[in-house]
Amino acid sequence: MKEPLLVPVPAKIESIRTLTKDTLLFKVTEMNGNSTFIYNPGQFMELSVFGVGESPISITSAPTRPGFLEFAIREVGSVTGALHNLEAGDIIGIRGPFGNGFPIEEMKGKNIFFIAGGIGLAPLRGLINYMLDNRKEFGEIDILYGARTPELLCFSDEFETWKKAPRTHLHLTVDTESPGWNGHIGLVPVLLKELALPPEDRIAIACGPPVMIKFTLAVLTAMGYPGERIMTTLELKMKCGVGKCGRCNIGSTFVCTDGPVFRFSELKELPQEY
Amino acid sequence: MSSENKSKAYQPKILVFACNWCSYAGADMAGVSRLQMPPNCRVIRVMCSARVRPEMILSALFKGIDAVLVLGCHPGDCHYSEGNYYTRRRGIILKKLFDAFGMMQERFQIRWISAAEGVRFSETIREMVERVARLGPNPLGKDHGRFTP
Amino acid sequence: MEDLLRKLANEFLQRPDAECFIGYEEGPNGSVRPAFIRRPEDIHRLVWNQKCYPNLTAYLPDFPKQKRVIGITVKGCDARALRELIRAHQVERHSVYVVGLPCTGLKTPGEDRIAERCFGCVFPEAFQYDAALGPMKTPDGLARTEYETLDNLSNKERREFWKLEFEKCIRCDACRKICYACFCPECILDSTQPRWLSRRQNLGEKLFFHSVRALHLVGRCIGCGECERACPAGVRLMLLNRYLQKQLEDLFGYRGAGILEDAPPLLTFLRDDPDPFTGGFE
Amino acid sequence: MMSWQRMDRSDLPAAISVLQEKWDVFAPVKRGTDIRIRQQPTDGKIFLGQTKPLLPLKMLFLPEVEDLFSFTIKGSTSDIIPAEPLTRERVVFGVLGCDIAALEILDHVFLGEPVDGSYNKRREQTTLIAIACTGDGAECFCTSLGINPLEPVGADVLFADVGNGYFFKALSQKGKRMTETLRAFLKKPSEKELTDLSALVPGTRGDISVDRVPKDSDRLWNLPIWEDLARRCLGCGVCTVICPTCHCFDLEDERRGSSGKRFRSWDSCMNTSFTKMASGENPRPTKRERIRQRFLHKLSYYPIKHGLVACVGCGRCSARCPVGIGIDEIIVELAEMEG
Repeated sequence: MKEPLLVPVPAKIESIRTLTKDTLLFKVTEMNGNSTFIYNPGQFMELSVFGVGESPISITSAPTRPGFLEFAIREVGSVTGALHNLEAGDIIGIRGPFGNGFPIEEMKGKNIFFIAGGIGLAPLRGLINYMLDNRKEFGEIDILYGARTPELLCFSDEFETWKKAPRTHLHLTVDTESPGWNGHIGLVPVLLKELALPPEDRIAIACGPPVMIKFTLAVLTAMGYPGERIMTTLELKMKCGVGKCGRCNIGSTFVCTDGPVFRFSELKELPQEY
Repeated sequence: MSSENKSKAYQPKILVFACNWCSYAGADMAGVSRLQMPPNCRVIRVMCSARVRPEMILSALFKGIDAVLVLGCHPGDCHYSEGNYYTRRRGIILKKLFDAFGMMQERFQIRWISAAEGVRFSETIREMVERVARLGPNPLGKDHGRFTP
Repeated sequence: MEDLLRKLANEFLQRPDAECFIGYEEGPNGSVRPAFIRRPEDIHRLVWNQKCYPNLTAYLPDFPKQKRVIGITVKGCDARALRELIRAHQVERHSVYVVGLPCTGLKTPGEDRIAERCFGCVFPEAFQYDAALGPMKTPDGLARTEYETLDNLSNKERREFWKLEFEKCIRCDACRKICYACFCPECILDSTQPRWLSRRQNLGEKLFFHSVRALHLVGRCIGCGECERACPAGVRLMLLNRYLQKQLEDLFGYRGAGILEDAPPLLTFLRDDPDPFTGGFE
Repeated sequence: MMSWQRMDRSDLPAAISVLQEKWDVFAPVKRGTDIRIRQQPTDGKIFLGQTKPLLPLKMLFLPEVEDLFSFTIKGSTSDIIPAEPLTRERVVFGVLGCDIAALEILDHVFLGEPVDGSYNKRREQTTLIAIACTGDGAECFCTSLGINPLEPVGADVLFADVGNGYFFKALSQKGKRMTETLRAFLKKPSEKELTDLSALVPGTRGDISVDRVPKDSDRLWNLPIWEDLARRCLGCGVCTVICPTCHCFDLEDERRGSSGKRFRSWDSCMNTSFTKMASGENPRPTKRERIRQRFLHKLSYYPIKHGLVACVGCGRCSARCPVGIGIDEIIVELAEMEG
């Protein structure tokens, strides 16, 4: 018999770190304390809390840093709520990796422009760290990251490392400042316009809440970025992750197998149902 | 019944919903008075017997618990003036529903117990346990669905 | 009568505030189904016969509360549903144009006898129709209780009966979705936090599903029998609802939803209601 | 291998007993008006007619509820035991061509990579005995979808109920194994009987123009028909539950103490919460989007992906829909819109 398709393997939570008030970073290994998973940045896994259920979560660690997986999880529903109640040493189930991931080969030699809002940095962080670990293979890297308040910026402890990396620029912005914030204030699409990074030889990768994505795509298009060089990741309800349960389709495209990474040019061809 | 026979009798699991203002206090009273309590009950404190929605009772019984007992203030004594009148009507209808199915009639009971009636509380629990023990296990128990957190 | 129906529908659709007219039309394989008429040129589709089973008032809560008016045809049972919907603030009386259908009993599908659901028919009392195809009064000869009841079954027989009935249930939700009284935007049975119901197909889960429905319908069921008609497996759901309605009548003198304006019996109480819970264990 | 063999009607119970020595035997059983595929022996009588069972054949391959694994989690130890899908080979008596054709549609989904192991095992270990069906039910239109109900592709044995005998014809190796098991009951049919068998003609409607429905969903996306249907549709799931090609499923956990199970169960795209995310967002918020998904999945998305229409013309949906919505009528309307 073939490997049971929908059965997860047990995994151990090595550590849990608070990213923001509602988002935790889970470091997960196989039961033997290691991890041999092979994956691409942009892929996701199905995480199980046994007795509660399963939820698709994007991998936020980079394959260049092997031995563990990391997931940034915001508490929104029953599974993520149950995950938040777990502690280091507890057992969860993992299944995957699933989805296409980012087209890394195509990105090599190009300038890269990350645009993220809130928890939307999670799927991009794996790619950012992958690129920083293979710094020579990529051109200029710009990271535009915004959140509603400074406290809601995820991975703030990595900002210094990113800033210090060669030919890498971090642009932060918040909608509403709080004491001690002396960075930019304003929405992501506004700062995007101000930065005015030319589209030539540059790939834009955007991820964030739907409304941010909507305006970001419009601004990028106005700036002259062709649809093939704007990428984003979609999130729909998924159960199986392997294109069978019939939930995450947009027309004949299944987000779990054909995505979750899409180019804007591809999205324009899809029915508007996401 | 000799103590030897008692230990052999079926030990049912009974879910008790007790109103904060009367029967839960009645339970306290029973405890203070050192009245013996069978270990078969799981007591859940609620702010009013009317807070116990019928779904809670149905869910417990259809998933296989042996009995459900709802305890409230005597009619007229509700802390919120009329909650238990609604409990009473709902209870009657729920009993009729069980009649329609021909099942669970004995396994669901409502009793009115005030804060002062510690003896009545422990008597009620003891009688309930004995009666349900005689009925034996809930037949739906072996067909149990699931307990979710 | 169909001519009059079409004339009334036509007149209604000429009104500047008319949204649409809900009636019946021919469906597949000789059936009759709901029709939503928006243009006067479609009124020829409207029919009225003894196969017009659906209770069209179930569609009314779907329409946003608005100033525009919806025309609707109602049988006696449907009119009771409409009154309940108005009482429950799901429909505003001034936003519906009500055409009464003087129903004298529907036919059993494929047979030439009155449908079981129609026995025990009661039309609402003192209900104001905007128009009617004939006198709207409870038909004679349907008060008989020739339909099946649970009364003659013992406890054991009832258990066996429902075990077989619910074994047939395929958990498709048709009974719930067709019911006029199931208008909650989010049903407790769909809730995931807490999740009351699992998708297991065992007796306990099915009992829970149908019990919750029966209890939520107590005093709101109009006995139209649409749940049973919609059920693809033919589960005798009407027997359950009718049994409970009979108890309401015996216990609280409640004759049924929508006959009068009074509130459902579980939303009210009397201080001297019967109290089976005072004593010890008998 | 490809010739008819005859069995006396009175031998059927004995024949089934012989089959039961090697296989779990399933067959439609009629109780009142309710026809279901059930395991033999049951208290009901085998129903070998052309009326479709309420739940289609898919229930034996993608069960209504199927345990996937059980687990026990205690502190830092875990035990996860995958469920064993099938313990014995099965034979299914009296299945109809539409339901068998629907399995091919499920095969593309569950046997496509990555293969669904339990579905695959169930398919491999099941022998299908099809009824030579003339399919003259009022709702039937299987011939419009290129199905020959008299000799459906995918069946292992063909069964016919003609005159005063039962007739069997093996169509595959699996089927041959079965007819050989029944050797003692089978004999050569008479010339007259063979003539009668060859005189069977399918009587279904073949005029539903599925081919004229454009596969290109862009053109179908904003048609007013979806609003019209959504107004009438109740949003229940009868059509999806009884559809032989609907295959969407849900995963659910149950737990008692430290152990429990995860199971898969049929789900329906007509459910409000089918695509609703934990955040509350729902890409298909109203009945209009949901009903469009249901029909375009059959008529456009699935054909684009797998090259065939995901409908077999069994007509269960139009026969059972409480408000008279049927895919046949929708196919005709979509084809007409194309002009």
